[in-house]
Amino acid sequence: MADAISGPSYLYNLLANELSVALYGDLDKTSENMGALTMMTIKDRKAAAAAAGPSSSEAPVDTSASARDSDTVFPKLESIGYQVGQRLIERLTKEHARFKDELDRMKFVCTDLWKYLYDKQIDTLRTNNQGTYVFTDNLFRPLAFFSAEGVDQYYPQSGRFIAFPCGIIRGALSALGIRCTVSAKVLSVTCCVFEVVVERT
Amino acid sequence: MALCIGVMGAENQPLLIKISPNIQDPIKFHFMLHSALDVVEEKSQPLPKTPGSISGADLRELYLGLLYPSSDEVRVYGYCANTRMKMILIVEASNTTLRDNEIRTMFRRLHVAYSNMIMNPFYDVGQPISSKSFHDFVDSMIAAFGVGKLVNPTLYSVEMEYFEDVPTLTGIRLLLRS
Amino acid sequence: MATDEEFKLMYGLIASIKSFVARLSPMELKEGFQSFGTDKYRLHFYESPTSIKFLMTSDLAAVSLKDLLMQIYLIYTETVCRNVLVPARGRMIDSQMFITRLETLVQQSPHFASKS
Amino acid sequence: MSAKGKAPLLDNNKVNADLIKLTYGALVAQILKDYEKPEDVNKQLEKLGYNIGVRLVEDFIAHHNIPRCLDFRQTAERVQQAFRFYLGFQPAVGNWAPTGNEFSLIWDNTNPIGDFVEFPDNLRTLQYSRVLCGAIRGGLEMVQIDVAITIAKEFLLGDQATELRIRFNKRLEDALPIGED
Repeated sequence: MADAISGPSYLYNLLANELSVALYGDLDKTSENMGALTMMTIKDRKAAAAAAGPSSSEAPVDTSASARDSDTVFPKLESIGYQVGQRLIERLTKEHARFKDELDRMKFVCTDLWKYLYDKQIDTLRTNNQGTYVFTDNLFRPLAFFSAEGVDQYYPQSGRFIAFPCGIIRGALSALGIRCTVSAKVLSVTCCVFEVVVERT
Repeated sequence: MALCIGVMGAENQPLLIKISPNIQDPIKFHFMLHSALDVVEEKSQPLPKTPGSISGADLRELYLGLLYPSSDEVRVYGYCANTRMKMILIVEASNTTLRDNEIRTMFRRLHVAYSNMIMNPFYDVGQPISSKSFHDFVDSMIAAFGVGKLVNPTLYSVEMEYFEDVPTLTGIRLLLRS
Repeated sequence: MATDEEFKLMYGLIASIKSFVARLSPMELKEGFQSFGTDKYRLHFYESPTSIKFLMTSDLAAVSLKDLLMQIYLIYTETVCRNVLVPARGRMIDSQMFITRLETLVQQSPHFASKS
Repeated sequence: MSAKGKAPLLDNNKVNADLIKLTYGALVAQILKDYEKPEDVNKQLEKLGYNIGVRLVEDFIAHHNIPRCLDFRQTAERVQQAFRFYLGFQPAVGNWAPTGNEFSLIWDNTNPIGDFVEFPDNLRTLQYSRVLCGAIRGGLEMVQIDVAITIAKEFLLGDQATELRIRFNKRLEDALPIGED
């Protein structure tokens, strides 16, 4: 259960969430800005989630939509995440055997890194074998803080919680030698999908 | 009787190079480090899939072991982290008491120190290392790896200038201080 | 009666009882006022050290609901406090998650069952 | 994806404490870029700490059944306990003023949120620990204690310890809703 966290883990989550407040500044002002996002009914969203081409462009909340209102803050949150991911990965892979290939590295991010960060693994990892990887977390902890199945009142604001983890993923992969872009979408109340596109040179 | 430790970043740029003080010609060691990097690069590549190849697990270790067959003068060891941070250690060939395991342990300790060092938010990953505690640590390693003959274990510190267009050791200017 | 009017009255009542109880006591109070009863209902009160006050009315069979109120406080911290989208203080609680969990908790409590 | 049966990477509390330090460090670096002047950054860090403290104190009290503090010494113990619980490492409480209204939290030879930090020389006016002051102030304010906090010693700037000095100002009264007395 999402609430079975305490101690440092709780403090960490608080800090990670508070980051956005620290950078967004005044909360009320932010809510207003964020209110500009289109709100869909649960039904619409479930349909969208079911249709779930993770690459489907009509998923309701994504970084680019939110970024319209917070052009400056998203890159900042992302870059904080990048710094964290990049440094963290050095510690986590210290005892790890040399990675075989790209997929091996992706798996590491989905299992070990995610477990370290959120105490659970990514639920599914899919790839088209052409440099696009899709990670799905059905119960993404930062969202599970205030949402549950059937409870979606904060859904329109959930976009602000995904820039930081996107940055962590990008930082971790870049440290492992994979240059990529990472975007994310919140598909249903607690389900978050990350899309990693590897830059080929 | 020589000893040198080099730490290089993902793009082979030097992050830190320490050379034992009683070395007469440090430049030579820079070249040694430089050529060692090529071997590290080669050894840390993913293996081609050859069925029945010997002990695949060993070859995936971060510690790369001896990089060349021992020469008369020195032995060169390498280590390449998953982040492609590389460490190279040169010891005197006459020092036969050093076992492979000790070298491995030493690299591990260096790696731990490095991973702690990059936790410093004011350090930009991939830039030359200025952290005093990391410098002290490497110094202590050089000292501990007993060039017993050293009377005065002060070390030269090597300051590096890193040229954008020459991302290798040839772009280094040395400033030796005693 | 308008809700905010009712809140004000309730606040006044609680504040008065609290200070009344504190003045009557010959010693420093540890728990303070916890509940009072009328012939129709009982009102239970718990105040967290952070001055958040929880009140619940019940029938006369429920003697002490202190534990239940403390559990509600726990739910409050887990659903309202940790949600950075809600200002820390001074707002009506509109978290649906809080309400859902509150309902579950109260309905599962033995005091709830004893009524029907 | 099977990572089952793998031993945990490190002891869980320590792991998360490291993550907290790392994230906080990255945030400080980012705020520095935005505000440039260390004095302004300090203000931001205090605010961040305050926001965290205000929420953290509820979690701490609710999960540990902490009763109301009866005196300031008890308050000191609770603060100490909270540090152990959330950062896995507790400070010493000491240097009580004779009047009993002022004490210090002391971390010998370390800084609880920055043991890996090495300051560049041009940032010596940056108060890296300011977030702790904010958190303590915010937390205590919620339990109606108004305090003033100063950083007496900072390990990261070369002192032997990190020391926060906490002085009791006054007890806060419940604010009454408008129109009441």
